[in-house]
Amino acid sequence: TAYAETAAAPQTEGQKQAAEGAAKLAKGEDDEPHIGTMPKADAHRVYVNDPAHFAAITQQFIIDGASGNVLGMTDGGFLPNPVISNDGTVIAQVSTVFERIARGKRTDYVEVFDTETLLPSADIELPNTPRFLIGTYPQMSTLTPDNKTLLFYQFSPSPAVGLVDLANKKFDRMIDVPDCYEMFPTANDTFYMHCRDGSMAKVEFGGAEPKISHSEVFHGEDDHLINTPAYSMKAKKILWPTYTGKIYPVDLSGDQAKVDKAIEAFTEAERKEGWAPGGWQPIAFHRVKDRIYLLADKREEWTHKDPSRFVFVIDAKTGERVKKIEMGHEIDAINVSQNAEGTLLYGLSTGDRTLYIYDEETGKEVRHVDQLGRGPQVITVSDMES
Amino acid sequence: TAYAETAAAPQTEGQKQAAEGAAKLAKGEDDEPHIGTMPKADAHRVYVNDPAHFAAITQQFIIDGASGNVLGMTDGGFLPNPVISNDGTVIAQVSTVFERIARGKRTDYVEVFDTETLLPSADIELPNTPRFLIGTYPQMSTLTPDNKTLLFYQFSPSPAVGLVDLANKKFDRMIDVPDCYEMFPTANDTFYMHCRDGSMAKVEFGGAEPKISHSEVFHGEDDHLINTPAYSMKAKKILWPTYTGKIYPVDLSGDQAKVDKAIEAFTEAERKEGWAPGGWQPIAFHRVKDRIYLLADKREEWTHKDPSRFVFVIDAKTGERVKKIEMGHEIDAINVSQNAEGTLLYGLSTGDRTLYIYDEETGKEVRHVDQLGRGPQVITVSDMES
Amino acid sequence: RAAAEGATHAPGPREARGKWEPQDHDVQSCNYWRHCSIDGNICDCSGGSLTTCPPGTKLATASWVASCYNPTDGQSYLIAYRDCCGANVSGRCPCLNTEGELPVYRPEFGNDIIWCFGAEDDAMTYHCTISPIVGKAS
Amino acid sequence: RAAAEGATHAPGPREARGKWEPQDHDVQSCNYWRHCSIDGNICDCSGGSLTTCPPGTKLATASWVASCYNPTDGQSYLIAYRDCCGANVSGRCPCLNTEGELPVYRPEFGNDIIWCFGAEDDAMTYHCTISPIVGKAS
Amino acid sequence: ATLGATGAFAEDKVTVPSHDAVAAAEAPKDAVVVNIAKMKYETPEIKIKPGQTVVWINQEAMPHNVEFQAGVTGEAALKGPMLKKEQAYSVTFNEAGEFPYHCTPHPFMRGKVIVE
Amino acid sequence: ATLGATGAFAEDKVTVPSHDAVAAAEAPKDAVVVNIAKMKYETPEIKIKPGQTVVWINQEAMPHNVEFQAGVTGEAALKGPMLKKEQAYSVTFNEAGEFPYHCTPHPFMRGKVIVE
Ligand SMILES: [Cu+2]
Ligand SMILES: [Cu+2]
Repeated sequence: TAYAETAAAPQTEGQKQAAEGAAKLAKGEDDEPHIGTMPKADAHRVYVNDPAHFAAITQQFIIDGASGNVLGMTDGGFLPNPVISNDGTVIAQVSTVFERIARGKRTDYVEVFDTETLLPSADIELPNTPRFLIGTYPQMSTLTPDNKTLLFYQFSPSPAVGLVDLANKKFDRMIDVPDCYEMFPTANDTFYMHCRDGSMAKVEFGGAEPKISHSEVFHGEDDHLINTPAYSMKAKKILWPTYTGKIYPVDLSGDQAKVDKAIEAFTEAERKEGWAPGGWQPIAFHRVKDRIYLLADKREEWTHKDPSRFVFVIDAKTGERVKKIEMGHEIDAINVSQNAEGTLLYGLSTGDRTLYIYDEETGKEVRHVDQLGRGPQVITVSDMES
Repeated sequence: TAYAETAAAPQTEGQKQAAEGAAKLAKGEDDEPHIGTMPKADAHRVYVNDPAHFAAITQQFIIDGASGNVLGMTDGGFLPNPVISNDGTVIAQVSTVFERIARGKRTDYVEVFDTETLLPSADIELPNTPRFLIGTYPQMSTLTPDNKTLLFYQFSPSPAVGLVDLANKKFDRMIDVPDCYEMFPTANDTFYMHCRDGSMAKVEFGGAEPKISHSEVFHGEDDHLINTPAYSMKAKKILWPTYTGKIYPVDLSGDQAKVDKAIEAFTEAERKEGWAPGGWQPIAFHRVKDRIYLLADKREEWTHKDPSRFVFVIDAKTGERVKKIEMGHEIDAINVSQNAEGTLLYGLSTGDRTLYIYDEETGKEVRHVDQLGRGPQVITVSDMES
Repeated sequence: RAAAEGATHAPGPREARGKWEPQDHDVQSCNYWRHCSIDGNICDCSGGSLTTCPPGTKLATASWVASCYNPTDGQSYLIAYRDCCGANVSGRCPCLNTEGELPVYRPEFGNDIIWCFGAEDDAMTYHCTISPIVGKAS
Repeated sequence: RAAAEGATHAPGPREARGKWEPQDHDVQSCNYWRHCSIDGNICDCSGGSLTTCPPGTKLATASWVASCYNPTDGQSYLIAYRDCCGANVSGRCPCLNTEGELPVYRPEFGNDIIWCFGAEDDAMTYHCTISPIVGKAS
Repeated sequence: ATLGATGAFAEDKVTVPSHDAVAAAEAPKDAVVVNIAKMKYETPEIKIKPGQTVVWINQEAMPHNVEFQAGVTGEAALKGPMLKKEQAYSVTFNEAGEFPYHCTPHPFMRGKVIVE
Repeated sequence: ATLGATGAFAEDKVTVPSHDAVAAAEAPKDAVVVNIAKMKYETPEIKIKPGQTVVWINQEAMPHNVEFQAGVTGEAALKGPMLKKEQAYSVTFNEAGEFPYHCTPHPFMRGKVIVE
């Protein structure tokens, strides 16, 4: 069946290429194959990671949200963590490979990709295979604000955070930390973590010895804080929902973590009906708009990693619900481009292996990008706004 | 919905395990987790290889055709060749891995698996990364009849066959060969190849210098011999179909290759209707029954790698058609267990990622094994009959 | 097509967001009662069994746990999900259940972690998971 | 669901065993005329284009060829399918066409071979294929 | 470190009577007991004399073990078996020193044996 | 082997005027021509004197090249560019010797330059 085109629909990438190819041929111009380069990152650049359901090798898709074109891909080993800077100048990952596919000598390493050629510009081995192997949580590997230090997490035999000097392309050191998880950098020598006891730890690593302090405990044992909160490094703010949709705004802009009044995404009546967040990456934050996006649905208890079909948009300042967007698909992860005008809402379906892209203002789906690996779960965006 | 069971249907593996687990629990017996071992190979052992559409790492599934249970799996690198001995004592592969997933230092190696533990018992690196990287053709890697030497093919810069001493776990040497492809061993120091000029080459490598001779050219330039003929090492016989279903029986039991009268699988009328073989591995041979199985369908010209839905069973001695089996699925590869009684016909669907198993006598589908990787294409069986 | 005898394919993961309804008759189905918090692939589908690892893999000593309800006897048991490691993921019988599953800072009940600790040869890739009982749920 | 603008997914491989019916309006569809003997993934779908490799890959010098019919001008052209190598297979826009495809002993027209020869750094893994014209089909 | 017939690691500072879990009732009678319950070693820091044996007894269904990192009890790490409820594991400490340990799946469970 | 400004590999036995394909018309006029057609080097074995240049001209649409394996013309392999129809590639042979070559994608296409 012929591909249906309407006068109004813009040309797809495939159609553009066909038209250009036909035009060149008609003019008698030779094809000159070569290797392409990546365009400069902009606010509509979006990265989708495919952990491929625990496969020994994985992939990342670099996509232009405005057109839906895949711009390039990177290969990763076992459960790599993507690391993307806010200014778009650093594309890196913390990864693990084995000498014989899935066994033999293990190598943990940081790989940095040239942003134009996508060829590796650094390959930094980490001593003692330290990295925590776990499903992909964005905050298990991060950059400091100056992009010079990469942080990664170690779990066993004892929690620690590793520092990698990207500027000099070498491993720096491990810092022992308390029983705390994930990293939220606020300065080039400071990051916060969330601890088992329910407090936030502040880790200052600029001096000879790390300086570690704790906030008050801010949630009880029965408030289960999800693994993949939304973090804005520029705002120094975490939006941390629990399984029931209580969202803790954790303000890291001061001397110590300060947790503001929690926002209940749902009324008590809604919660009784079963409304609760769910998915792999079910919360996003738009810094300039100061809006929270929560992926949620009516669900049975203990289904917090099942996909959801709705996004609730919440004003972060007032806690008021702005709107509810029907995603039209089973969505596992969401994110939002950080530009103020023409904001895009991204909804990734692991089962469909498709990134659905919506106009944030109208809530309408405007395009989609399919064939994204085997089990894509994570969406990363940069925040290039001032 | 509850799983529907009839009194007649035998217990599946999953049902058996559930019943055993419940019984143990009721008796108060503790679970004692441990690592299982492989049962001894029998005539219903079948191996399915998944090249995963050119992925950098791949898998092989070891299946009991009689029950449909997966007995174990092996990992492979890029486009590995499975190597299984006729007596079931050798499970090996020729494989390729890279230091950084799909780039960096390349290693070609032969890996032998312990048949009980499936752990590697040998890892033999091949010097100069010689192996031919191509879609998986069974005859690009083979064993000699005594299982002591593994042969693999090199294409570039110049055709050669590599010898690997399995007994002593070391690479032996490369033998330069003419412009010929694939290996059909007939003795521990002799194999045949098919050549670009349409002859068969005989390569005797027992002496200091290899001795190479050619048969007559036995087919014209327009007879396209498919890449994956059926070969019985015990019968020293190749059944080699062309794109149009003309099957050349190549007898390697004498001093030189002798090509018997070709068998036309289809009448001229049938060929005019479009009947022709097609798939990845579209021909199988049952040595004891002396029967040929050809996977075919009505097809347009130049669709020789598309799947087919029928298997034509042909008496190899008379060339007469015995029967036509409706496979009921889009099948890409076939094979047959070599036992005389209770013979199983295997039909692998790359698109369904499923091995369908048929009673060869009745032609009825009796079970299937699904979830076989991403793009399984090759079925290997042993010939344990005398 | 008509169901062939010994159909080996298991019903897939449960309906999204649906109630957990455990059964006790088919280990290869994601709603088998012991798999109430499994994340990964059922070992019985790739050469292992309910409580054994497939040949060629390495058995972890560590695990995460969940308290799963057995519909046959009405009791809840503590399941210690141990991973079989050192091989690529099997890809057969994938399931993700999260009964009682807690976030990473309560790792004892967390199933995102690669629980290969203690496996021989420091094997740390994930192939599949077994579901042995370690006791009654307290 | 209603087709969204700029739908990026291409119709899949052609109907099994069916006639080759080439089109000249969408490179990301398997029946684009130049892909008449392609085996693998279309580079335009993963950051390349009809004749360029995606960033991060290496371009082979060698290729296999096929003579493909252009429905627009009624001519046949020789397409030299060059692989982009050194990265894992893209997985996007997979196609297998075999117009004029010959067995391995006629490798010049064979598409099962990993045609990465000549790529920088001896890259030999397959990512995708481009479809440049090298001349009129003789 | 090679395992001798008695279970002793010749160059290590400890002796391990059994590398498998034993029923709590079979634990060495004169050993110093450290109970494990509620995700904790109940007595996380204990002091003993050289030659004394410590036995860890798991009092809950949640499996726990003890693990001494490489360099602590000997060159290699000493990873005790996972203990089910009412299972025990013993280690005899032959030399003076401080021996920190943790639970393999639960790194936040930590303890220390001080031998002096 | 480092590429000098003139395209000469200092320690190699050959000089390569251009590493890219050139139009057949632009090939060196005094070179010995080896035409490539019908999947063959038309004159697979040629004899020349030291200092002479050989030019391969592809006469068909099927791309071909010439490749000299490592150790033949120099330490490294010399891989000529793929030639389209009516494109050419030249090599000047400075030293005596036998120089076998093949076509990279078509190893069955072989030739030899004998320099004496
Ligand atoms: Cu513990
Ligand atoms: Cu050639």
